[in-house]
Order: sequence, then C-alpha cells, then structure tokens
Amino acid sequence: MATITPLIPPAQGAVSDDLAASQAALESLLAIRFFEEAVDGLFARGLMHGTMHLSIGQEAVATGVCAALRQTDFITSTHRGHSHCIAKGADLTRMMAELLAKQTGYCRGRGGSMHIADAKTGNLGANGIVAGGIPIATGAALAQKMRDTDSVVVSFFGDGATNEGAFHEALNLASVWNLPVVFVCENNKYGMSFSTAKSMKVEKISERAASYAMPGVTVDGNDVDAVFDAAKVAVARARSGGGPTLIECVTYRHKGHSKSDKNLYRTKEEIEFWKTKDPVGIFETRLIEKGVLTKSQVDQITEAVRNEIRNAIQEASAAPDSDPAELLSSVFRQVG
Amino acid sequence: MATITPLIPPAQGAVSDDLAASQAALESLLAIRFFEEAVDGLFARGLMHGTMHLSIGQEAVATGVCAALRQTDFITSTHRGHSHCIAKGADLTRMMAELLAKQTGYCRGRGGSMHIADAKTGNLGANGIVAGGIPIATGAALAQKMRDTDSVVVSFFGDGATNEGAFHEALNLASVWNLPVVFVCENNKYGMSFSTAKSMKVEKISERAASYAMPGVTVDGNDVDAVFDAAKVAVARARSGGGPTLIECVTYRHKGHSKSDKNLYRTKEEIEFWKTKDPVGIFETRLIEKGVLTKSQVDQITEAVRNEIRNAIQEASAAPDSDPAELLSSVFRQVG
Amino acid sequence: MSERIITYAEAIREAIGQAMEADPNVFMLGEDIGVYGGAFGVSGDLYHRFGEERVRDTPISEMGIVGAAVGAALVGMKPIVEIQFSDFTAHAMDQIVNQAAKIHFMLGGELSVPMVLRAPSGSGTGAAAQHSQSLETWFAHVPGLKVVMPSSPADAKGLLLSALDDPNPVIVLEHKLLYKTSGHVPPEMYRTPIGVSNKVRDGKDLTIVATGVMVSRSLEAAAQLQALGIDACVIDVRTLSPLDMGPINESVSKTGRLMLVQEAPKHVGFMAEVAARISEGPGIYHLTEPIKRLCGMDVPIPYAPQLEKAVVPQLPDILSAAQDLMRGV
Amino acid sequence: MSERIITYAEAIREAIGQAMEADPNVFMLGEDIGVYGGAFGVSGDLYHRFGEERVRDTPISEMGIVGAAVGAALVGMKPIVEIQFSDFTAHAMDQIVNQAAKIHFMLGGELSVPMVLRAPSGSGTGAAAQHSQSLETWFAHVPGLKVVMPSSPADAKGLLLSALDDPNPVIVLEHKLLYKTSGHVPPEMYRTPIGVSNKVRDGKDLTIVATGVMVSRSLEAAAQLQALGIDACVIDVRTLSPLDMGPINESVSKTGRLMLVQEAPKHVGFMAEVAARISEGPGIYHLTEPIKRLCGMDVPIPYAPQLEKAVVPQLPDILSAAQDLMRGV
Ligand SMILES: Cc1ncc(C[n+]2csc(CCOP(=O)(O)OP(=O)(O)O)c2C)c(N)n1
Ligand SMILES: Cc1ncc(C[n+]2csc(CCOP(=O)(O)OP(=O)(O)O)c2C)c(N)n1
Ligand SMILES: [Mg+2]
Ligand SMILES: [Mg+2]
Repeated sequence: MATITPLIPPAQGAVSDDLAASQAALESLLAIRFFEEAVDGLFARGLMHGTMHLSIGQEAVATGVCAALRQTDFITSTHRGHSHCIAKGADLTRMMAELLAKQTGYCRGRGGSMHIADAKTGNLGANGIVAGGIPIATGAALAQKMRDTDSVVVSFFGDGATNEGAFHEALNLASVWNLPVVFVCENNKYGMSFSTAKSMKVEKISERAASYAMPGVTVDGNDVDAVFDAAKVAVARARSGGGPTLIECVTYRHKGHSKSDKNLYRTKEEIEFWKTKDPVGIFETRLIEKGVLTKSQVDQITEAVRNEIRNAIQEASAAPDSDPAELLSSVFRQVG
Repeated sequence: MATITPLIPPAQGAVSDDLAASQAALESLLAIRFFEEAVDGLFARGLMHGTMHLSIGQEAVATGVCAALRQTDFITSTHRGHSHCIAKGADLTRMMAELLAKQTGYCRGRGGSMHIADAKTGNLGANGIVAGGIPIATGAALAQKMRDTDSVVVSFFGDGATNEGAFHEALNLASVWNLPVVFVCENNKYGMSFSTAKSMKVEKISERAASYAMPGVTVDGNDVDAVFDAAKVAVARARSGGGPTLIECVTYRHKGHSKSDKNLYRTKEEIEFWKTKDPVGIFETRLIEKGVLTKSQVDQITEAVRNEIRNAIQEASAAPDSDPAELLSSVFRQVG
Repeated sequence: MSERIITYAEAIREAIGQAMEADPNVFMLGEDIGVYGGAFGVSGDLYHRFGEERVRDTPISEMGIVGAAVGAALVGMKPIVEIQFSDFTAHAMDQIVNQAAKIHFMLGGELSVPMVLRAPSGSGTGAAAQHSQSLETWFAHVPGLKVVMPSSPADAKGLLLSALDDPNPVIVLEHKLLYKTSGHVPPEMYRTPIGVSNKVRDGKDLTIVATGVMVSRSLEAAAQLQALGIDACVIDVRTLSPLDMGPINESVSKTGRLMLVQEAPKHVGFMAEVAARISEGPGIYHLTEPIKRLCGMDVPIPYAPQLEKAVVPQLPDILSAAQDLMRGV
Repeated sequence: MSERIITYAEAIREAIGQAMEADPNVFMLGEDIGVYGGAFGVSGDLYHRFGEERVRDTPISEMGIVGAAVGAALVGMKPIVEIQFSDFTAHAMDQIVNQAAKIHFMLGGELSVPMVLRAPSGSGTGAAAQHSQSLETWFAHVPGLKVVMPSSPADAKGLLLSALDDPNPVIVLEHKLLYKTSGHVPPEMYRTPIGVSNKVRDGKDLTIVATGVMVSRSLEAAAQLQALGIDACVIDVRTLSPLDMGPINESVSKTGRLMLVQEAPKHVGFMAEVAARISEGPGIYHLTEPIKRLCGMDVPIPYAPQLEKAVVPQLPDILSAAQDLMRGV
C-alpha cells in the first residue's frame, strides 16, 4: 500500500493560496510524474509488457479537477488514465502491481494500464476505446439523479475523442436529462499523430458544448489553479442540479503517444516549447513565490513522493503473478 | 413509365417568379402528395404490405432543394424518402412497382419503400437506418472532390437523426475535408413520437453546424421559395469548393410516423394548425396571387399529375411479381 | 391450476412491471417506449404506471442509450434497454461487446454490469433487410454475454425475470412474430432458468432443435409428422449462451437423427455450434444419419412477401426436411 | 525463380502501392496511416509516395470513416479502409453490415460497394481485451460480405489484390503477430483467389484446419508430429466466406480425423461451421474419430502475458490435441 495525501479543495480562493490544498496538489502532480517516469523506465528495461500511454505534461488536469471532487464522486477515465486514477486517490502499489501483471493489481493482471478501475475511490475505469467512457459517465450520472444522491460524475477524455459519435450522443443525453456530470476534455493537441488543427475546424473544443446548450469553457490545462477554478464551478453546478458542463483543458504530452511513437508528426521545437510550460514546475514556482511552501518544503515533499513510488514498485514486484487458474470462473459474476 | 417535368431553377430570383420553374415545382409538390395519398390508400385497402413513412406536409423541402440540383448531383435519402426520390426525378411507375413488390420496381421488390435508389438520377438510396445515409453522402462527396468533378451531394435526414453519432462524425469529416455536400435536416418536430423539445436542448438544429465551423441556416420548410433560396446558396458554395452547409427546414408531417402510429404524442390542434400551413396550398396560392399561373392552369397541372399517378399504379400493378429464383445469385455482384 | 392466457408482449410487460414494483433500481430506457408504448407495444402502459423517469424515452442514439445503461448498471441500477429493432444494436456493439461484456473480467471482478438488453428480432413483417435480421450469433460468440431467445409467452416472462436477477449483461432477443401470440402465463413472479434447454415435445424418431419462432413452427411440424407416423422430439434451446446440450445429447442418443432449425442465415450461424458439439462428442456415435441444418438462406431479408418467406424456413420446409432425414436423403 | 523474402506488412504495402499505381480510384483512409505510417507500420511510406489525398488520415470516427468509404465506393472509387484494431469495427457495424453488405442486393443490383476493409486482428501483444479480439465470426455470418484472413506474406498480397478486384465489400482480417513475419512474395501483381481454401501441407493421418496465425502454428506442430510418426495435413481456410470445403472434404476422406484450430473463442465460432459442414455431409462417414476443436477459451483476452497465452491455442496445445486425436481420446 503506497498512497499520497488525498486532494482537497482550498478553504477558499485558489488551490495555491491554501497550504493543505497546495501540499496535496503538489503530491498529486509529483506522484503522477514519478509514477509514469518509473513505468517508462520499467518498459525501457523490458520489465513491463504491452503498451502504455503516459500523461507526463498533463498532470495539472487530473489534479485540478479531482481537487474539486469528493471520494463519493465518480470518474470515467481513458487509455491515458494513470493521472486520473492517482488524482482520484488510488493505491499506487495496486496500480503498479496491475502494470506488472500481478494478482494483487487492481484488475488482477487482467486489464493492465488501459483498464485500471477502483470502485473504492469511484474510478469506474480507464478505457481502451477512445470516447468509450463518455456514455458510461452519462449513465452513472443518470443513476445519481434517479437515486437523488448529491454525487457527481466526471468524464475525462481527449481532443480526438470529441470526433467520435459516442461524444455527441453522450453529451446530448446528459443535456436533455440535465445530469450531474462534468465532461473534461484534455486537449493535448493530438489524437495519436493527428493534430486538432486537422481533425476538427472549431477553434476551441469547448465550442462544441453549444450543440447541447451546455456551458463550455476553455482553460489552461497546465495550471492547477485554472483547472480547479473551472472544475469547482462545473461540479457545483452539477451537484446543485444545474446540469452538465464541458471543460476543455489545453495541455500537451511530453512523451510519445505510446511506446511505438517516433514523433514524426510534431517538431522538437514544439515539444521543447511545451516543456517550458511544465505544469509541475509552474505550480512549484508559484507556491514558492506566493510563500505557501519554501523550496526545502517542496524538496521534502518531492523526496517523500519519490519514496512512495519506490515502495509501490517494491511491494508490487514482490507480489505473486496473475493466476491463470481463475480465468474461466471470472467471466461472469456468480448469480445471487 | 410515368414522370413529371424535371425540376429546374428559376432563371433568376425566386422559384415562384419563374413560370417554368414554378410549373415544375408545382408538379413535384403534387406528385409527391398524390403518390403518397395513393400509397396510403393502397395500404389501407391491404394492397401493399410492410410499413411506410409518408412525407405529406413536407413536400416543399425535397422540391425546393432538388430545384437547386442537377441530374448529375447526388442525394442520400431516408426511410421517409418518397419526396426526395420524386423530386430528384425518379420514374413514378418504378417507384410504385417497388412498393407493390414487383420485379420491375427500383429494387426488384427486394427493398420496398425504405430502400428505393435510382442511379440514373443520382439517388444513392433511401435508408432504413436513421442517419445511415449521412456518412455515405460524405463519402460520395469525397469522391467528387478527389475526382475533381463539379457535382455536389445532398444528404436528407430528420431532426431525430441529428442525435445519432453518425450525424456528428459525418459532418465533422465533411468539414475537415471541405467537401461539396449539403446537409438538409427536415425538422418535422418529432422523431417518431419524441419531440425535438425533448430530444435536444438547442433552439435551432442549425446551431449544431457550429461544432464543425460550418454555415448553418434555418428556413421555413413549407415554403418552396425559402427552401430553394437556402439550397441555392449552399449548393453554389459546395460546387465552388466552399465546403459543406447545414440547412434546417422546419416542417411537419400530417400523417402518423408510420402505419402503427396512434398519434398519442401530439394534439389534434397541433396537426390542424400545421395543415393550415400546407406547403402545396401555400405555393399554389402564391403562384396565382403573383399571376404566374391562373387557377385553371393550376387545375390542369393538378389533373395531369393525378393522371400520371394513375398510370403509375396501373403500369406497376400489371408488372410481374418479384422473382424468388434470383435470390441467391443477387447477393454479390459478379466479379470482373 | 386454471390457465391464464396472455400474449408474449403482455407477458414481457408483466415481468417488467413486477420487477419495477419489486426493485426501485429497475428502470427502462429506449426509443418511443413512453407515451407511444413501444414500436411493438411492449412497454404499453408502463409509462403511465411508473412515470417518465423509470420508463425513459430517449433520443435516437443507440450507442449512447446502451452506454448510459452500462454506466447506470455499473453503479448499481438495473436498466432494461429496449433497442427498437435488433438490427440497430449494430450501432451499440462497442458498448455491448467492448464494455458491458468485458468490464467484470477486464476490470478485475469488483464491478459488474447487470444490464438487460431487449430487442425485437427476425423477419416476417415486410420491413426488409435492415429491420429483419437475426443476429443472435454475434452475441452468443462474445464471452461475457448471456443470450436468451424466448419462444413462448411463459418463457418470455420467466427468462426476463431471470435476466433481471442476473448480475451480468443479458441479451434478450424477442421475435416480432411472437408478440401477438398467446399462451398460459402464471401471474406470480416465477423464473425460467438461464442456461437450461427445454424439451418441448418428446419423440423417438428424430430430434429437432430450434430457436425463436422456429420452435412453434417445429412443434406444428412435429404434430403433422405424427400423423405420418414420424415421432419427433422438439428441443427449444432457449439460452444460446451458456448453451445446455444435456437434453439434446440425451434425445439424439435415442433418435440418432438430428435436425437443426434456425431463422438466421446458415453460414457460421448458431446451429453450427450445436452440430459441432455433437460431432466432437459421444453424440456423433449415436447418429444414424448426417445432421441436417435447416436455416435461413445466406441472403439479406427481402421486402417482397413471397421472397421474404422463401429465405427463411417455413412449415412445409420443416416437414419435408424431416421426412428427408427419416428417409436418409 | 529466386526467392524474394519480405514481411507480411511489406507485402500488404506493396499490394496497396501497386493497386494505387494501376488504378487512380484506389485510395486509403484510416487513423494515423499518414505520416505516422499506421499503428502497425503497414502504410509506411505510402503517404509520401501518394500524398495525403490518397493516403488519407482521418479523425477518430470509425463509423464515419467506413461510411465515407461506402459512399465513395458507391460512386465508383475503390477505398481501402484501415481500422486501427479490428475491435473498433464494433463502432462501424451499421455501415459494414446494414449498409455495405446489403446495398447491392437490397437496392436491386444497380449499385454495389467495392470497399476493402482491413483490420489487425488477434491477441499476443499484451494489449488486453479491447485490442485483441478475433471477430471473424461476426463478418462471416453476414450475407453480402466476403471475409479473408491471410496467413502468409504471399497470401496477404494476393488476397488483397483480389479484394481490390472484387466489386463487393471484402473484410481483410490481418494478424498482428504476422506483420513482422517474412516469406517469399512475387514482385508482380498476382492474385490469390478469394473463396479457395489452401492445402499448405499434405498428410495421411489427420487433417488440421486452421485460420490466421494458427496456420503457421499448425504447420510447426505438423513438422514436430512428423518426428513422432504422425503425418498431418494442414489446410488454411484463407477465405471464411464464401467457404471452400473442397480440400477439407478431400483430406478428411483420406485421414478420417479432423482437428479445427482457431484463435477466436470456441462458442459459436467460425470452426463450428466447418464441423457442421462435415457432420451434415458425406464427410461424416469418413470420420474415424469425433471432430476435435481447439479454440480460444470463452473469455476476454487478458493482459498478463502468461494469461494471454493460456487463453489461445499454443504450439504445445496443438501437439497434444493432435496426439490425443490419434490416440482416440
Ligand atoms: C474507438 C477507438 N479508435 C481508435 C483507437 C486507437 N487510439 C488509441 S488512443 C488514440 C488517440 C486518442 O486521442 P485523444 O482522444 O486526443 O487522447 P490522447 O491519446 O491524446 O490522450 C487512438 C486513435 C482506440 N483505442 N479506440
Ligand atoms: C438507427 C435507427 N434507430 C431507430 C430507428 C427507428 N426509427 C425509424 S424512423 C425513426 C424516427 C426518425 O426521426 P427523424 O430523424 O426526425 O425522421 P422522421 O421520421 O421524423 O422523418 C425511428 C426512431 C431506425 N430506423 N434506425
Ligand atoms: Mg489528444
Ligand atoms: Mg422528425
């Protein structure tokens, strides 16, 4: 078991104005970053198989959004889902165990990186199907409304996902049913190799909210404060029966789309430019400038998070491999 | 063989300012109306089987749009497709023969009302799948662009179809590929029993064009002149490389959705109100008021069209029934 | 016990109504199931009895509808999706197959998708190729889905109630031509077990295995065959996945003759699985004749009435096929 | 003739390139097939050779992409659609099944849809349940579709060129694990006929029928069985629809033993059809043993390497199953 401090919203104002909220947010940003750097290394050394999609560079989106959520709220995630999973509060050891195909992993080694789910923290699952989680989020939100709970559902998805029919149908249903759901588009400028400039003609993806008479906003996805502020408003609207919102978070992935990516579709300059807008660095600097945390406090937190990731890898590596014996009996849940 | 005068655009100005264009448009309106009234009767008397969807009350949409098209242009149609088929210039006898399940029908009796296609007039087919024809129209338009023809493609579909993922994906592709296609939404206020007020939150369906940075307009779908004017602009844009347009034509169907409809979802008052906006009557009155045609000329045209429909029924009824012998050999086109 | 005769459609409606009364988590969603009462009149007055929240009309968005059901089921609701014609499941295959069927296994077993998806299947209404398919083979081939095809009003109710008890996604394919047919249906909330084939007629000369509307047609044929001195056993598979071969094996061991009747196209259709099960097991030693498959032709369903009849097995076809089998041709 | 050894992926690329040179109507569309070169590197440099118009990158919209191909094909183009993983065809089933497959028949025969849809199929890459399916059964069951599964570089090229000559929709399921495998491929534009099964190894003791990646595995097994004194005939079905039973019937008439090997889940899978064809024809009289089916387990494909291997037939499984069959167990 390796975890970080659960995200909490600031008592008031911005995340970066609140000590507790800032510390938790920083832990989240760093945990995502270090977890994925570790995973990247394990793959490089052939200690992990399959494929994976890293959100390095996009950490502020999941962090800012989940800071506005409660544990009882739900999320649906994507193939690029480590950040969402961690920000929602998952156990880093079970995540790592899943990627290492261990019996103790979140999916008992059956799902891997693209299918991690965690009922305890309301993570209804990453998804290997682009836009596959959006209609599911709508359904989970429909259940909240029918049961009259005050929980909300957040659906994370990418820019490319907004070109799928599933996006259109799900947002329309959420709109006409006035559901407690927030649609969070992580616009990292590319769907695999295809740029948003080529895959759609709208300037901002948030313009697409108009087709559903739904509020749509675009924010700097590399700024935890900006993301949180937008999420806070949308989550409050959803919770109070005000219906869905589409939030576009403009960000960028530093790594390739997946292991097989040669980055032929974008320039080194572009990548370097975005590295100067690193969401982790930006947030650290802001906290230090605002005097919320000192450099050495930041360093302590950094070291503590590094340790958690090390623990996660150690504990996970020691766990037993996924068990083939259970296969046939696991397809269906036992009746009654 | 039973046909009407092919639709032609006015030399200039409105359809109702041009004698030839007006006569052809009136013939089209009446042919659609009488064809469907005849079909309605044949069903009622048990002389036709299956189901059918009548566009009585919506005749101005197909008429106004097709007046802006050439025979070399293409259309994709819907389950409610008789009007499109007739306006594009189909042989009424072959249409009737298809509904009567004859070997001489457009589909040799294999398709029926929901699947009539006519390669000669560029009708790529009615479609039993709501929104099914929209991606197909996009593909036909892609072919025109790749082959550098100056033909355009019109896709007809209903208000309910715009809630399907196929609508979203197809319009986005047409937008990013800048294709010569015009999307014509016949908003008759209901998708079967479900009103647009409940199935979507946008005021106007044409607002959905914004998601594709595409021009979108809403016009009175019961007014041939209004529909033609909008179609003319959109078709010219498409033909000249200006890309796609979404045209919403607001109209109403007088009859039920299909044979099994008890009209429980709408009021008699509403139906009666819309009957006062009958597109055929409106156009006739306008032509007489403008002095383009005299009442007796209108009566002559009316009688002539009635005769064509009678011929169509007679010729079709005399034709041989669809031939079961050909079934297995008809699934695939012979290679080479 | 006195007979209570109601239709197949009424039996389904009764099951849904009873389930909704018994469990607040049960709700229905689909196109035109509200005030319209459903394209085939199945939901009928449920909208007036339970209101628009629990009998939920939807926009025309099959993928979105099924996805919404998957999401609601994931968090503990029991959605019953009605897809207006089974042909339109083509739009929702990702949610049905890549999501609903796999979630329980793929996500490690904590979550599951107790969703019931009902859809009218089959031909015979003159609605042509896009409104008449029998697609059970697709679903039966997908691990993680249970697939049932009720052939009688009693099974329609009992299987649906079992489906609603099941914590896994269950596909219920109803036949359009059966909706108006009637039969005895007990008024209480009974269950017809999923995964149990049903011997609907015993016989010693040949074994007829059928699904959906072909069950009643086969029974009719069996009655006429009796008059010709041929004693046919008729088995209604009822559940295509998981498949119960028990009654089939047992009957074949007695009759030695097996005839498989389905409406769906023959090629790679469900009945091929039944033939394969026999041919890979002890059953093959009991066969005195090759297996006979009587299936739909491998063509899209045509519109013309005589053509539509020609492409799927009709009573005379079953009769002559059975006699051929008895004559060993 | 000297051997020219290239990979399966290169063979497909060569076929597409030659077809594009020969016919201006041929073009490719799909996700990341342009500058990226395709998720599995199949399109490679075609984008640079033929430009972005004819090697057309698309937004992520499988239904729209296939629909666009159907529409373009309807008016005379010859589109080659690449669906990045065959699992995603679930999004396009309406356009594939309700449109492409039915249009020629349903619309009366004037129009047709000469579309080729290629998709990487199968497991073995650790991509888990939504990126590893073998869905050939769905397509093979649909009247109006032709379905091929090339098992070698030579067939990958020859079958694709035949598919491009075909005025009907053809589904080409390529196996991910084969893309990097090599073999002799003639440089010219030759055709491998659609609808002709291929006996890839003769043998008198048992008949192994396989598809996709199971063909090479079965050949490997056959070689090892030879050492054990077992002479296995191996038949590559190659075309699942229309199915050519000729070589299978002929071989079974000699060996009397039939083993069917597929990666897809067993239940209602393609090989059931082969078993059914034998069991309903004269072939059944030639069987000296029940048919043996060796198929994927009826479970979603798991992520863990050892689990992924456990759910689909591996070389040792084929070897022991063949020996069991010879021993009559
Ligand atoms: C339905 C579907 N189509 C295609 C793919 C292959 N694929 C996986 S991720 C991806 C790009 C997704 O782009 P985006 O939605 O922007 O998310 P990002 O990867 O940028 O986070 C593609 C094409 C898929 N997994 N599912
Ligand atoms: C994919 C699909 N879903 C549902 C249906 C059943 N259906 C046929 S027409 C129709 C209503 C369509 O509404 P709209 O698009 O507004 O066209 P209209 O009938 O009003 O002309 C429905 C639900 C269908 N044929 N196809
Ligand atoms: Mg992206
Ligand atoms: Mg409508």
